[in-house]
Amino acid sequence: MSKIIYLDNAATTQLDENVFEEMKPYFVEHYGNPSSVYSVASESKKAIDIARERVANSIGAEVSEIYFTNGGTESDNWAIKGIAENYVNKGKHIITTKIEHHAVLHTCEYLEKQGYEITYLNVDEDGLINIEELEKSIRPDTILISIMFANNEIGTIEPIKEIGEIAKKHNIIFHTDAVQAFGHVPIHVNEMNIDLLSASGHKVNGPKGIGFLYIRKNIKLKSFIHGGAQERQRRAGTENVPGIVGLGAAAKIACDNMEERAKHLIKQRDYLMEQIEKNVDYIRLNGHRTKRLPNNVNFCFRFIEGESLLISLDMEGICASSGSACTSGSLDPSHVLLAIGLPHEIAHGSLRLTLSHNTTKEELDFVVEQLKDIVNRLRAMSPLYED
Amino acid sequence: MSKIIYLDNAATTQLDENVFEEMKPYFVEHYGNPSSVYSVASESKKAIDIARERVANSIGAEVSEIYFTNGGTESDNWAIKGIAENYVNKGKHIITTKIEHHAVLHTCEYLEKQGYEITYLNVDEDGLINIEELEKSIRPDTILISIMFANNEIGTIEPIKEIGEIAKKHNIIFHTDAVQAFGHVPIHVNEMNIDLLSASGHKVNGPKGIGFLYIRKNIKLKSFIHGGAQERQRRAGTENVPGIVGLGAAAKIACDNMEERAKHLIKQRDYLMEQIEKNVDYIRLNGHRTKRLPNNVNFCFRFIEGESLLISLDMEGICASSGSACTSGSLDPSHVLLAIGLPHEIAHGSLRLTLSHNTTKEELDFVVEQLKDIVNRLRAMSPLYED
Amino acid sequence: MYTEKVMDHFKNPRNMGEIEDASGIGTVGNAKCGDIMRVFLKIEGDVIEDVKFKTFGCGAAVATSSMATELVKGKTVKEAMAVTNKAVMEALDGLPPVKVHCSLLAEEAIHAALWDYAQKHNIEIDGLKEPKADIGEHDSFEEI
Amino acid sequence: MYTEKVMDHFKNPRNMGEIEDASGIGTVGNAKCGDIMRVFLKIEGDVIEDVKFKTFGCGAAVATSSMATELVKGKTVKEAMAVTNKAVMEALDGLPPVKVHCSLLAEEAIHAALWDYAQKHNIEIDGLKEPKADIGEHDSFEEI
Ligand SMILES: Cc1ncc(COP(=O)(O)O)c(C=O)c1O
Ligand SMILES: Cc1ncc(COP(=O)(O)O)c(C=O)c1O
Ligand code: FES
Ligand code: FES
Repeated sequence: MSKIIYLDNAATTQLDENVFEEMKPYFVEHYGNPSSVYSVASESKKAIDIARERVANSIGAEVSEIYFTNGGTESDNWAIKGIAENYVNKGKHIITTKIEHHAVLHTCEYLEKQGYEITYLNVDEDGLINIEELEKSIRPDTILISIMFANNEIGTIEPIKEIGEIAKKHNIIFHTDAVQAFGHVPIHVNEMNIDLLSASGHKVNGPKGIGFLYIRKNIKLKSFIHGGAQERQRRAGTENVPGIVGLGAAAKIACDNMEERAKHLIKQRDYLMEQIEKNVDYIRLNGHRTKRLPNNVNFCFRFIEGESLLISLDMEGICASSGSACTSGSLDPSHVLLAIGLPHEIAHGSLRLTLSHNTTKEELDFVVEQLKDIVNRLRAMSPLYED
Repeated sequence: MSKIIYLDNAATTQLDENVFEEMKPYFVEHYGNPSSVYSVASESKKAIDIARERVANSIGAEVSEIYFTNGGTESDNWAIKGIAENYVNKGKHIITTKIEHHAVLHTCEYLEKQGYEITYLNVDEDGLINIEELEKSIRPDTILISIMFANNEIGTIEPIKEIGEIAKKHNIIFHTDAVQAFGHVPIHVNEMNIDLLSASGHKVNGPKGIGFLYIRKNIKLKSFIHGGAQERQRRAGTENVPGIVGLGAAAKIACDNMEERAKHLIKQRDYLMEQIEKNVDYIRLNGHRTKRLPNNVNFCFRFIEGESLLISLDMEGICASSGSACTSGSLDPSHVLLAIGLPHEIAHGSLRLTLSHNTTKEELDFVVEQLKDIVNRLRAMSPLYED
Repeated sequence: MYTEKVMDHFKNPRNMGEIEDASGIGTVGNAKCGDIMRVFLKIEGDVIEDVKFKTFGCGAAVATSSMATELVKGKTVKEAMAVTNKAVMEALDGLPPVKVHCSLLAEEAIHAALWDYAQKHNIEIDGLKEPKADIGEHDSFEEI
Repeated sequence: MYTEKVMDHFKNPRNMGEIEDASGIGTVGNAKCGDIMRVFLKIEGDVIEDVKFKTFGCGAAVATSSMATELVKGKTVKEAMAVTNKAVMEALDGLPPVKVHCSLLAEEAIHAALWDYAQKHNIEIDGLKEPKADIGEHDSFEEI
């Protein structure tokens, strides 16, 4: 394996060198606890303020509406459990979709055990929810709509603005898991009527172990992690200063370069899709062809099992994924692919290639070439394939 | 302010240069998601395995009993809420103390609102719990004893082994918040009959934003943060690889050097206590004189308010604290000092000086000298002080 | 966390001390934090000729004591009544939100001293009310 | 995540393919993961003269198919019956815990092919039971 071609940027991204440079002083040098009184700690405090402002700017929020967390998963847990708990007097009904990330789905399943009722909206064959179905599923006791901004497996971008309008019209709180969208597509919490938004640092060339939850100022959301008075008494625990600094830096870089990068990525993405479709048969594009993340390509290859495909690509130095990384411990086919209507054995043979802004055309050509060979080899091995 | 004398190591510590060196490769170079299939990710996976082993070794646990979290606060929340939820059929009674960190106390208060009953054990004037009172407070519906290993403000070390024996005898789960003790005093979960143990990286010269929860293997503890299958399906969220590596490295360094450092620190600590007692009057040592953390010194200075003292020390380049850093947003006098029987206005004038293994005798001498002057100045200003 | 002005007044508090033959003395305590402030006034004619304070309190308490006494010194009683905690805060270039209540301590201590003076001299001061035992009620610290 | 041996058998699977005039063919599916394996046996006398497989499954499934067929090749039927999934895993230097069930697929596929052979030739093989529709029940993946 000479060169690595990393096409799994939806799982995690490489930390940007410049982001790391910004983080560095806060490890050994400015290590003060930002909650302390003495002036040494003010370095950390100032750094957090700057990061919070950068993050707020990146989604059109106010600084006081940004709460740092440990990552997208914590943000999702906090938002959903927090609203469930706080608005239980209004009702116990939550609307979400069948294609959410496990951070949302498993949280909802947990709430079901606590007596909440969850409506899991269907999606069409491209992974889009139906706005009418959403509106019809609203009940007097609905307290929350939680719909992801963009799907992590198939890249489909949901009609967030329309969802926000429906939520607003019915006076229901709207949370969106924007872990995959943040830094990749424009987000404006006010224009989109988003009340709560989850995001994670390591998906936008920021550090791992840091994320944030945007909480619109009128929303009552109690603590999920109890303890000290950090984050305006809403999220306890000594602040991860370097992490926060890194998240702020990554948010800024991602937003400053978003337009340019997206344009480039979409070109690359469409080229890759085209080449795969030209060179391999018995395949199916997963996710919407245009309403999709600029860096996401996802295909099913019939008669082939995903892990074999991944290992074979890995042997050629290509990092890809089948379903999401965090489900790799599980053996079930992706719930997202089942939700867009794929039968079990086809859902098993999916491949997700997620590009970075540094991915080159040469790399993509190499991937297509390898993919062609590997698919042929595995199909020859498959009892399902008759040629 | 020429030189900084940092005596607030209970709030947070400086990241060890060597720890940072071990972390570095996992930021930009080995950034793979450890849950991924491809071999590039195995670097992260291996690094996590090593860190987990180091942490396990440091408390005499098995590797499979260590679960990485975002910090001490999350560990405390998880342990207590998790047991409360899982063992609710057995009962709703929890025993803790009046001097726990807010991460434990506020979690218990949250549970009280959910209908749990909490017994807050008293402590004596040194901050020690009474074993007999503990045993008497056990009821048939007691599901958890949560008592801190060592107190973060006054440094008192609780009789953990005796508590563990009582818990075992009555077949009750025993959690200890060891955030201040971990890496500073010997911990052995089996010898001490500890079932759950919380610790945090940044208190032992490790990174911020990482900690762990030890969960004895027979303990049923469900997820607190729901989502992906990380940490053996018990703690979801993409792993903070550099953080985990740093925690492992810090744990190893702390444990390898514990004996030597503790010996040195105790000498320094006792010297500082002696010098303060010799040079300033109307003071009171808080916490047990010998059953205390090797690096903790805590005094009350009568007629003086804590913040004024801190700011004055800060003006001389000395970083110290009054109560815990995370309560600095609050105006209440320390609940710990009230619990050891101090009246309100005396509790207000406390000073915590927590040493590092790098603190020198010269620094301590300078601190004592400054402290003397500052106390005199502030007392001259105090309407409570008549000389 | 504090402005330079606050730090200056904390470091070099103006008018710190006592006045032996004070015309009025006021002591107030803050229910919120337990801190205490005492103000001594020397009033001649209608003018505050001298003022001193003693404070057991946080940095903001010390600084606002210092600034408030500066602001009333040499003023008439009526002018002194116009020195609100807001005016003191502004003169200090502001205080952090959790410290706003500390500035009330200074205002109330001066009012209490004026009340003491008025009682002793049997006069009435426009707008002055009997000081409460503490000033914890009308603080503006916002809890989330 | 896989041992070198597993990777070797995945990369260069032994006995991959079909046998046109097989004495017995067995196809099994794994309820746990939906994967499928088919084994072709060529038995002469009592000896497995040739064996081939086709697998739709994960890396472990391919590698265990390859190793299992290697282990039974040239063996008597009785000897082949002794080739358990444990033996296959050992020969591969182990599998990760979540992949143990994949090795069962190989064992069951061989048993299914032997069953097919026995049915066709109307013989009975000691210890051989009729294959189940799937093998999902007795997997050893531990869920927490
Ligand atoms: C859509 C979505 N939500 C939530 C998460 C969880 O984020 P994290 O792993 O940073 O906790 C992820 C990524 O794993 C994701 O893709
Ligand atoms: C005893 C104790 N428990 C818990 C915590 C919380 O740890 P962290 O801030 O790392 O979440 C601390 C420190 O702040 C502590 O001293
Ligand atoms: S906190 Fe008491 S006066 Fe400021
Ligand atoms: S996961 Fe299906 S055989 Fe391995």
